[in-house]
Amino acid sequence: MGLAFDLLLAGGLLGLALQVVASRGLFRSVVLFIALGLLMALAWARLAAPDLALAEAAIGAGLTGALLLSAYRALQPAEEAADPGPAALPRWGALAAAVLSGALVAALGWAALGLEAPAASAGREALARLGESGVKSPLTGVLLGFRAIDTLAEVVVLLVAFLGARVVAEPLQRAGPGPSAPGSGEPVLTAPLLRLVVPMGVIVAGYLLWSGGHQPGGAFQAGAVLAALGVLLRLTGRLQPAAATSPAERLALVGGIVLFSAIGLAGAGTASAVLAYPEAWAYPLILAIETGLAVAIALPLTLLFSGSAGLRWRER
Amino acid sequence: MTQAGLYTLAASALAGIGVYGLLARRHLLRRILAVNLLGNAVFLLLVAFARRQPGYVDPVPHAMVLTGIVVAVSATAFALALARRYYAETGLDHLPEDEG
Amino acid sequence: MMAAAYGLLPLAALLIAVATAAIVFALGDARRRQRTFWNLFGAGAKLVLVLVMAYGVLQGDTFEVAWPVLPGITLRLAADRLALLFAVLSAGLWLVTTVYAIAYLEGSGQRARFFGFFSLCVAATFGIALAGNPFTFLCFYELLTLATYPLVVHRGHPAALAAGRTYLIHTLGGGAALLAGTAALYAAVGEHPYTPGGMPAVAEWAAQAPAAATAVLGLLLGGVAVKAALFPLQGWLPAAMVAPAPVSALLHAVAVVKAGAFGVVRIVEDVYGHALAAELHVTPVLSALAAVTVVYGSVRALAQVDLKRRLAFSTVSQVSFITLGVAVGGQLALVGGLAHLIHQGLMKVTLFFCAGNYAETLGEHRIDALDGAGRRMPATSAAFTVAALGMMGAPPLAGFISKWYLGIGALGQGQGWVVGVLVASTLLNAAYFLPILRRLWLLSATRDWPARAGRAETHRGLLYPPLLTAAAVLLAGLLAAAPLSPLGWAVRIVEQGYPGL
Amino acid sequence: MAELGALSLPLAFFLPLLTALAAFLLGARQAPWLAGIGALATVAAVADAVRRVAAHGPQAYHLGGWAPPLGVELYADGLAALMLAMTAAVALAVTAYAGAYLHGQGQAAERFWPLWLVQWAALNGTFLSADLFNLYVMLELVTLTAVPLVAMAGDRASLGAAMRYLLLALIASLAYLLGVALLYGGTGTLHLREVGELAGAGGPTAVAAALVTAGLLLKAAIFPLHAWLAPAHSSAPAPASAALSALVAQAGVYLVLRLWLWAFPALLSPVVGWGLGGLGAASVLYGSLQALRQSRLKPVIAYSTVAQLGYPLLLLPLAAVPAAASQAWQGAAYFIVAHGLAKAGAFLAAGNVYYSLGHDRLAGLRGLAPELSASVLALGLAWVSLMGLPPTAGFLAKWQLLSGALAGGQWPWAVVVVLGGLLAAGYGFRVLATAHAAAPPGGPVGRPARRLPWRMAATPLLLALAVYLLGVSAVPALRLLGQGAPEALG
Repeated sequence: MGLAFDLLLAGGLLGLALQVVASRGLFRSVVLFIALGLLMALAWARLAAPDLALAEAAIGAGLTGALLLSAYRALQPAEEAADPGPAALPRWGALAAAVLSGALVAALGWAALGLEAPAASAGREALARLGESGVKSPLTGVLLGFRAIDTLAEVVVLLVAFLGARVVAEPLQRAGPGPSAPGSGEPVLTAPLLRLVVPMGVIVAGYLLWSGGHQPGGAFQAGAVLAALGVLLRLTGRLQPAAATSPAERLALVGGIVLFSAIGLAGAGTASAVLAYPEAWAYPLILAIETGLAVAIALPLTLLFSGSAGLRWRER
Repeated sequence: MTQAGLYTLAASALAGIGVYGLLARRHLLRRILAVNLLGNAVFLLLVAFARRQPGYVDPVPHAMVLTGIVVAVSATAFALALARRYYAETGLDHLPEDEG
Repeated sequence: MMAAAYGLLPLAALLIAVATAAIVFALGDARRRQRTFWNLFGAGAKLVLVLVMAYGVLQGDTFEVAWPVLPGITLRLAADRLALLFAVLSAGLWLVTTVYAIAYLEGSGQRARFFGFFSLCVAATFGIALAGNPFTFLCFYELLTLATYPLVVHRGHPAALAAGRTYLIHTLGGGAALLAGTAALYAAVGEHPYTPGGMPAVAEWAAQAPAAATAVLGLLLGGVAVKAALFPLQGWLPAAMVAPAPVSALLHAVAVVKAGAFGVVRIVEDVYGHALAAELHVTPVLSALAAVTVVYGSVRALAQVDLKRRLAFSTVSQVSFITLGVAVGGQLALVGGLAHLIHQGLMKVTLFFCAGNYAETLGEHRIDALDGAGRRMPATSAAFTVAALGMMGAPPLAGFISKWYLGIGALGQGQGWVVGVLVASTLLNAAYFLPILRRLWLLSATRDWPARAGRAETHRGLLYPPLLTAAAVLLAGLLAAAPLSPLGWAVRIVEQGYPGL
Repeated sequence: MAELGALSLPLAFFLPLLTALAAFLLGARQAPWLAGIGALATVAAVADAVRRVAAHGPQAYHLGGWAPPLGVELYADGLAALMLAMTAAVALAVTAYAGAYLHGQGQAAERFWPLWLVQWAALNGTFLSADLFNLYVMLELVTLTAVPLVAMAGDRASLGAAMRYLLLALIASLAYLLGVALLYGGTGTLHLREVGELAGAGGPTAVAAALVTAGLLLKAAIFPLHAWLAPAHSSAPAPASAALSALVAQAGVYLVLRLWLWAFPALLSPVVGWGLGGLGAASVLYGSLQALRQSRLKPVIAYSTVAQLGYPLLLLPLAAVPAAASQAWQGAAYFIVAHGLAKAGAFLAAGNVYYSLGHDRLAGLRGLAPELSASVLALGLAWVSLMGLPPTAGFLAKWQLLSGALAGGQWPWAVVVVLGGLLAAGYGFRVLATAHAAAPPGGPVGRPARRLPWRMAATPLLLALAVYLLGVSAVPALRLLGQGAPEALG
């Protein structure tokens, strides 16, 4: 029964993926890609990775989808020219591409299925020594304990993506999702709903953050929820693009990384090594780092969606 | 066929579809979509690997995937910004060498 | 302490030339006086050091500087007699040529660049002379190519650039062959210092793998033959004539062709040994090529109407006497070849100085425009005459001495045909030099030349160098029997270094 | 105190990173001096790391105190130390040069500094990290800092080049990550040397190695995956071009060598070695021929990068031949160092030409103004090393490669090395000849539009001179390289 569902799910994934690549309309492809992200989250939940499923739904499907849709709008010429599908490729080219991808599928499938799961692995050791990391969730233990450097570098990636986007930034009036709807034209329920959703979102993010130590959740999910709020506020015009990054925004952008680095470097003196935490302080320090990281994830994502250097509240 | 094996195969096929999309389509947005398909395939493979042995979930691939997702969304966001600017500057939605 | 510093003289002499180059580059174009000072100071200081070394070697001192460059590979500067023969020539003529060049290039552009590379070029030549093993030789040989290129294209007009291209294609190709040959030699036998009579390790290797040893010898000789302008690789030399006269003097007499010829001596005598090279059937080929080059160069020289081009083909011909002396074998022929290394340098530098004077003072490049120039510029023309007669081999001038030894040596080796080549060369030399002398002295001027500016016939800096070198040509012939004459030095080298020949 | 000493490894990553954050926080006005201080501090950390490796052998640092496979290890052996040192030299030059180059360009400067400093941190991380997944994150950081630098000019050409570079680099990263996923699936570890011990030579490992290598070859612009490099590297502003060619692309080559010698030595059969070496040789020849056809200075230098990146791969076929291995190894490693310094010098010198004249068309360089003679001299000096002529580091590297190939009886590689040098001379002298050419009759074309700050004139010259310093003797550097070298190569 379970396997049949998995079979259906895998088939759906592949069908959607094929549609994403083959569909004639670009908009359709984008929407199907978002749907694919949601199915992917479902598959991961099936594979005992509910925390990843949450992140994929929020970031992989939600935020990426929002970015794609906004870019799709920007890349549309005035007179909608249909994108020539794969037919644009000469027949031999399509054939060569198919052969190459087929070879990849065969080699990859054969290699991946042929691999024996090793008896000892980094993962088993991580589970065995989780107690030493100071948190109860294995994922958080790996992300902020055993392999903290990856997490630190990954937040730097996000910052760098924002900095890179500033290099190629467009003028403010063309940036992001385009001109936001003026307040008067808004659907009636928008304002009250936002008044409800925003505080709720902040609370959820805080809960996710706090709970990350011992159950699914954590900085990424909290950051994703905050970023989603940011996107919502930007879409409804509550947040407006600004031409410059304010000092407060700069501080929020780098604060999490600086905090993480500082605690990490201090580990050389207070604990055994760089990126080690003193045993008694491990949990509070990790919580502090996670809080900083949640902001360091949410703000660049919001800014990247907004396509602007900074944000400001709409004047009333 | 085990559950993990099934998803391993699905991941392989997904990677192939992604590569085909990269080779066969030239619109920048479609290329970026294909890159994301390829990324999803890698993530799915890792998550499937983590679930190969009964009664045990390997947290290391999960951490890799979570890191990978954030890296992927960062790269995608920057790529889209670059594509928009490129389009604004040139009016092209594909790279010139892919012409005809 | 003093003793240690004394042993470092080769390095000091090298660094002086490099430092001169650096200072000259740094001074820039504007500071003429300072540049002149440093040029002359560098050239003079180096000559003094080289002479001190020569005196030391005579006393039996050894000078050697070596440091590891790569594991198992050293950069080694060693002053043996053969090295100093070439080093004294280059250091002496550098000073003279520097004086000449300062006068010659007065007022032209890019002089900092010119004199910087000029100094580097001489540093490279000095390194070639003192190289103590094939790797060191290779390093300085390639450096010489790099340092001379900017001099060849100095004027920057399209003809100069085209000549520079020809020059590069030849010399870099030759350098690549030398690089491959040297690397293959090292891969086969490892590193050994130059050994008069040949490296024992090479002999062992050649006994085991004669084909490989022959191929490597071919690569090595092919590499140096380019700079030695051996037929059929001589094409760059006439092309490079577009360079200013002091550069031609440097290329033909001091640095480039001499580096090639000197390389032939080192490879045949000190790497393989003449006996092994003969056993591998390489020396007969080499002497045949040298003979062909001698005749070919002379025949081509006959047909040239541009004075410098005629001199260039004459160089092609004359330099091959050195190769011929090495290839024929036997002590006397080698003495002739080595003495010619110096003699040809003195004669050819004189000729190019004179050609430069005609061009600079009278504005004449063509031979048929020099009618009566002897009366307008008697001193220059006298120097030209001495050097030209020396080239022909007229006794008692320097050229006669080297050809005499070559001929006697070849007869001693039972290679009488070489005498035929010598006679033919002398006749051809006469055929292309005597008409020039006739025009200079016996015909009357047909053209209006600018009047003398002062008492001297031309700028003193242009006049004294050729007079000095012409006097040296005369003295090298007259005093050939003296122990410190070029011939005497060559005899010493051969008697003490190559008793087995 | 031993604990504090090994700290220089993580500091080599953290110091430039924190400087980048500070530069972003405080803005463009404070960035140049901040970057200068951060650069000096980083150089000090690198110097300490190098000194330790030279004196005590390879240094390992377990981040968080977690030993592999659980944690991420930073590992500096002789090769990594050499790369760190070369990177420090180039980065110092780039930092000094960029301060003057970007002076007065508020927006560009504001964006350049954090990106460049993060790039330096990520490069150090790439050279130090002994963890395959951590390497992926570092590579992505390098890519995402490199592409914006390419796009900085904001014109049609540079945006197109950046877009192409980004797409290919992302594909390359994912190919690499796919391979790493397979390796973890098979061995249960991400640690480089443990993977080498556990992975074996089976089919799945071969697929993983193929994916990883394809990704890295794409990042290193090895033929036939080279097409993106020349437009990208010639579009960037000069200091970025220098960093991209001397460091970023070379990091890809470094990782190819690192992985094949440490993680997949069991797979390095003669056929595989010849295949990879053949790609390197093709890069050498193709890049050189393309460089001969360019009509602007920066593309010539960029195509020369394609050619020069091919040489180190010649080690792979030679590593399995005992008579050749040691020399080829030394040659390949020294080659990366020599190329890095010389190429950075060449690009910065070309940047001076561009800065002064406002263009870099070869035809317009005739009769070059004397103001630029120091830059042209630096270009020429650097080029001597790229041609592999003495007395430069490039020559010594090439000599070792050549000797290794000949000693191992592998003469085809020797032919490639010699031929590559001749072609480099061909395209090098094409440029230098133009710079020597007299001005056309219509008057001097190459009149500088802008005065060159002395710092910009001096930097490329110093880089070029460093190549000569390393050309006097390679022995100290090669002794360092011997620390922790694989046994077959030591």
